[in-house]
Amino acid sequence: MEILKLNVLSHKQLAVQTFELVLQKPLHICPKPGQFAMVKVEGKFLKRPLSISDYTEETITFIYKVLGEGTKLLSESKPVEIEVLLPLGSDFERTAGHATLIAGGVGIAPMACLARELAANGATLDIHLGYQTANQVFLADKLSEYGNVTIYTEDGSCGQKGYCLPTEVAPDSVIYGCGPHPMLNAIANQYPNQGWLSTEEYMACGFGICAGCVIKLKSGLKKVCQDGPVFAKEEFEC
Amino acid sequence: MEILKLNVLSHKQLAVQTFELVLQKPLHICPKPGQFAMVKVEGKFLKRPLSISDYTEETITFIYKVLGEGTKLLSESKPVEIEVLLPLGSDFERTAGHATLIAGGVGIAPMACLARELAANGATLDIHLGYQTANQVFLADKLSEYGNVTIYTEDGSCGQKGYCLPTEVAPDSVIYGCGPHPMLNAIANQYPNQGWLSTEEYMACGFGICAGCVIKLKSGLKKVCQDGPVFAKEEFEC
Amino acid sequence: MLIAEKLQIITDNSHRLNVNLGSLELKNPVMPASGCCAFGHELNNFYPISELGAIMIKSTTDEARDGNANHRIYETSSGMLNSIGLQNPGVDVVIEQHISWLSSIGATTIVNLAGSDKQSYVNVAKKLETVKEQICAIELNVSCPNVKQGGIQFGTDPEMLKDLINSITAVTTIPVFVKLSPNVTSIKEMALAVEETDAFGISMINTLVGMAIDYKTGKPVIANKIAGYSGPAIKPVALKQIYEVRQVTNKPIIGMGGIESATDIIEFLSVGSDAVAIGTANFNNPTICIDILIDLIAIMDELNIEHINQFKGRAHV
Amino acid sequence: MLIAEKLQIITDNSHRLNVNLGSLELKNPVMPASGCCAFGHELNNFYPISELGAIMIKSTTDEARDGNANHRIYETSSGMLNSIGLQNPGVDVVIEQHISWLSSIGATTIVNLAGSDKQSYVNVAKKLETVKEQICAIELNVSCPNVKQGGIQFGTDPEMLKDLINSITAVTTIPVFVKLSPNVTSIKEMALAVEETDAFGISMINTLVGMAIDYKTGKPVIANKIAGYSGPAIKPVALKQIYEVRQVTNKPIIGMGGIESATDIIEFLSVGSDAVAIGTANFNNPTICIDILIDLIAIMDELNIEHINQFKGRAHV
Ligand SMILES: Cc1cc2nc3c(=O)[nH]c(=O)nc-3n(C[C@H](O)[C@H](O)[C@H](O)COP(=O)(O)OP(=O)(O)OC[C@H]3O[C@@H](n4cnc5c(N)ncnc54)[C@H](O)[C@@H]3O)c2cc1C
Ligand SMILES: Cc1cc2nc3c(=O)[nH]c(=O)nc-3n(C[C@H](O)[C@H](O)[C@H](O)COP(=O)(O)OP(=O)(O)OC[C@H]3O[C@@H](n4cnc5c(N)ncnc54)[C@H](O)[C@@H]3O)c2cc1C
Ligand SMILES: Cc1cc2nc3c(=O)[nH]c(=O)nc-3n(C[C@H](O)[C@H](O)[C@H](O)COP(=O)(O)O)c2cc1C
Ligand SMILES: Cc1cc2nc3c(=O)[nH]c(=O)nc-3n(C[C@H](O)[C@H](O)[C@H](O)COP(=O)(O)O)c2cc1C
Ligand code: FES
Ligand code: FES
Repeated sequence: MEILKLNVLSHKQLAVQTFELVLQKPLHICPKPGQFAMVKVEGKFLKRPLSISDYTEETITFIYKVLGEGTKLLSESKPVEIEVLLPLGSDFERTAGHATLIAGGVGIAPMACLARELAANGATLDIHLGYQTANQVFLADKLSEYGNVTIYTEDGSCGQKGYCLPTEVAPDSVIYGCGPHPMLNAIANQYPNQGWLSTEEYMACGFGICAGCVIKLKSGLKKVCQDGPVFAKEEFEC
Repeated sequence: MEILKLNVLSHKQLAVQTFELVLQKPLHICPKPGQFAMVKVEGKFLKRPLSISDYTEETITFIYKVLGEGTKLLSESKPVEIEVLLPLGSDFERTAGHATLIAGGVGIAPMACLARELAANGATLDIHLGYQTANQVFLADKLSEYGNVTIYTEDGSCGQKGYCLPTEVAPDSVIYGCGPHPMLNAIANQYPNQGWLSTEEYMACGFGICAGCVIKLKSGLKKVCQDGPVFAKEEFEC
Repeated sequence: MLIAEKLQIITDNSHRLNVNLGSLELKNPVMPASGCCAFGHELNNFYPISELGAIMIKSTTDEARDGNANHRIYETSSGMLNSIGLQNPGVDVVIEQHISWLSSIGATTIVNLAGSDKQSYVNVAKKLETVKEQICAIELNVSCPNVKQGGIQFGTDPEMLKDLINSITAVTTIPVFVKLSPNVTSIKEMALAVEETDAFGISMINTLVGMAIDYKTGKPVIANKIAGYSGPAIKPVALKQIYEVRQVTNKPIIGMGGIESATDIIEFLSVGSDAVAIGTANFNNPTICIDILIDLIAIMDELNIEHINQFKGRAHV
Repeated sequence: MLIAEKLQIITDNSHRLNVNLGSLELKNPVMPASGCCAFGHELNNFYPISELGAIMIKSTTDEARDGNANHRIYETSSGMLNSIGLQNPGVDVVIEQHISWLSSIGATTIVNLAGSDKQSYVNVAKKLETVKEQICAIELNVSCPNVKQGGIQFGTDPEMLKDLINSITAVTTIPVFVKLSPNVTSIKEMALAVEETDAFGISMINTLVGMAIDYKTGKPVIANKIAGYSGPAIKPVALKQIYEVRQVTNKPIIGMGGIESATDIIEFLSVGSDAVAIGTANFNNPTICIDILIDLIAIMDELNIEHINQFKGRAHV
């Protein structure tokens, strides 16, 4: 965990309101799938938490959606250098067997490195991706390199119509989920499988000193930034 | 008086801590010598008052010194567009006879257009310019096109050593002064001549609505931004 | 967009923007705050101020006041300090030169009234009463120290506050908005004091109190040392206090404190304001009061809001 | 610059940075504020927190507390709102797991003490007294509502405040700093109340109080609706209140409120602080407390200041 100013290598739009930001990564920083960074936006007071979408030896990629003022400013300014605190939080424990990835909206971002590493691990992947509408689809092509991708859109404009919840998941498959809270709760309670879910909460610090991100899970109070963002699936079951 | 976003044509260092900023001027904006602008600095809350140093049909030039955070930010950022409110305040009434310009520090900035316009008016100019030290000298070359320039530095590293106060001013010469408060008071009380002095005070609005810039002159309370910044010399006499 | 085009849009949407402050009806909810628009002449050079909901002119006192020495203002993070010291030409000049002009151009004028003891307030109120047809309302600035009571501010003591309000409402029929000071332990207590009077409404908040130091010299930057604190930095405090005051009164509230965008206005209406005043933001943008109405209309369209009143009080339900 | 290099510079300049809070001597004037450094473990991963002047750990209560629901924090202009709700594992766990660890690594620990009634405060103080050799000082958080007195905050009523302080100093020999709440009509009145007790010193300011609204829904963003307000936006208020408190007391003052630069520290010393605490700024930069000391030394060189004490109280002369 380190505070660094990283050069911007590219910063482009992927889909409606969705941007990809690629930074130069120092070699000694070794992120893991599911971890995140606190990203400085000039003009805003607090840093913004963003999942690490993917990385190579020398690059680190974020994918973000314009939601409020901070992400809007980030997308409009074209900084050449960005201050980040990273890598932060827990990661997805990777299986070598069968994996079912279920992600919605910007929750799809961290699936990039997760799918890549799972595949490298020898896992077989079913990947379910949910979007609001066709023009918001991103990462689907890339993810199809690693497994069988099914797309869902709320309005049916692309793939299956409806929420991104597969009707069946193989009993021995490990579930990996990331998306809005209702989606995580649905995943937790709909499938009996083992798995890992990544959640979010408003954050001030991102590294455990403010207690701003604390949520109540089954086993008690947890800091999303430090104990999470990835938690065992049973923590969300009720 | 108008709020405008103007393109930056050039932005370069002239001397130690001294920068020149040239903006593209719309044709319908017609500044006069002595007037100023409120200049937006990204990251700062209030605009900063800067004298209009010079202008052509299509350009407007400011010269500023890095003093505090705002001017530092301006000099370090390289904006392509700057928001300004201009032209503001009173101007120097121009003589056609003999003129003595006495200016110190950044007070030298507005002398550029003043000297040019006075010369165009047929006036004869003696120009006295005060700096702290040799590496802060700016505009002296340009001003020597319009009149007889004498340079003063506090440490004697260039020109005459000491404060910029000519030992003699021709009795019929009109004095034009701009500089720090003690300098203006000295000019006001040292020479019996007629003249015009430009002063400064902290400003919030720059156009008369906040009463932040009010100072007490001989004839009463004055808004520097609206009644000034140029006042008749006798206003400062005591 | 030219000002004329903006004004046209506002006119076209006037049926969506009109607000009632009790029995007072305003064209729209936006007005420049006292001390942040002088007496209106300067803003009127940028746009016709008669198009505003109202205009709250500079604090007016019985006698002319010179105000404080320099420096009077200083910038801070997301805000500014000011200590102008109620500089104004005195009520007689204000009536002759400013209120009559404002009336002649069709502006809706709210006169901010200040004083140093009860009598000096009452004197101004009586004079304003003589031109009451030119005045929409009085805004009572109670953040002034009472020189007759050891310098305690009227707005920090419920009894002194009630007494002052009663003596004003006794001499004028003009609706009186009491401008609450935020620098109190319990803003509800002050609102409840107002509730017991014939005051027409409340405006809030006046400035917080702050200080700036020149780190090189270690001395206060502002000549008066202590200064009023305004701008976006005080917005969270304003929202909280208006929220609390709305819990204890049904009187109309003119909300203010750091407003600089249309979403800010919506937030102020949500916590219980009926209209809003814009102070410091005028300094950064002379046409803010018009620009913000244009943005407000755009957001209302986006959110499918037909009338501005739909935003009112949503934080309380 | 690497942290090791920074620490070396600080060590080399230690004779210029040491400060006395009455009889307590600190290595330097900088410490992280309560609630903004948890119990020190995380910051200690960035730098050895034993190099700090002190560390003010999270408010500790008699029993464990879960704190408030989400959302607990929100960003505002130049600041943030928080409503954590004093989440902490209770004094027994704090002593066993945190204070003993802090002591073992040589940190200078100031324990922030909170409660819901007098007895619950006293219980914590008694337990802290049993490990007094591990504790530099107690910071008394008096911004808590007294559940036995209709929820009035201890720090807003002089009599209740004195009574609370007296009952703490009666059961502990650890120096007690009273952490004043800024949300009062007269901060001097509160300081004068502290002055009448055996409290060792004052720390100030705690958070202002604010609110944020989601303009789309019109609802408060923070689950608790009302929240503490911190960051650079509150700095002018902090400077003004410390200035005023210094006028009425000679007790040591730990100043805080929006500090994020070395010039801020100098300003806080100028108005009368003897040391400073840094809160919110730790969130944006985990090494701020070290970085700011480096900047401070550079500015002292620039201004030809040999010892940090030379900055103290300059606004008052
Ligand atoms: C661990 C984690 C990983 C995330 N990964 C991604 C990602 O890869 N891509 C992406 O687009 N988004 C991601 N988010 C959500 C992202 O942080 C928010 O969309 C973003 O902070 C919104 O900032 P804003 O200024 O645009 O919105 P505003 O609403 O203006 O923000 C105001 C404040 O609220 C906070 N906030 C608002 N919404 C959220 C939210 N949903 N989650 C957390 N904080 C919020 C902001 O951080 C800020 O402090 C992640 C969040 C977390 C906690
Ligand atoms: C009419 C007028 C014309 C000016 N023309 C020029 C010019 O041509 N070139 C130039 O370099 N400077 C000029 N100045 C001074 C210039 O405005 C200040 O140097 C500048 O505002 C400092 O800003 P800062 O953020 O760097 O300093 P800070 O000290 O950080 O500023 C803090 C606040 O104080 C105000 N302030 C600080 N010093 C001054 C000052 N001397 N005058 C006015 N406000 C001040 C700032 O505007 C800001 O609001 C002029 C001032 C006035 C009033
Ligand atoms: C420079 C300045 C002068 C002010 N003068 C007055 C005044 O004379 N009377 C008054 O009641 N309020 C005065 N105020 C307070 C404002 O009317 C307003 O209540 C406050 O600034 C909060 O709003 P804002 O943050 O939008 O500025 C003044 C504020 C500023 C910034
Ligand atoms: C997230 C957060 C949690 C806080 N928790 C506490 C607390 O538990 N006890 C306390 O006395 N002060 C607490 N504070 C207040 C700070 O200690 C400090 O007084 C205040 O934030 C002002 O300093 P700053 O602007 O540097 O943050 C907290 C502040 C923040 C931002
Ligand atoms: S974001 Fe600060 S503790 Fe998690
Ligand atoms: S700067 Fe506002 S009146 Fe002059």
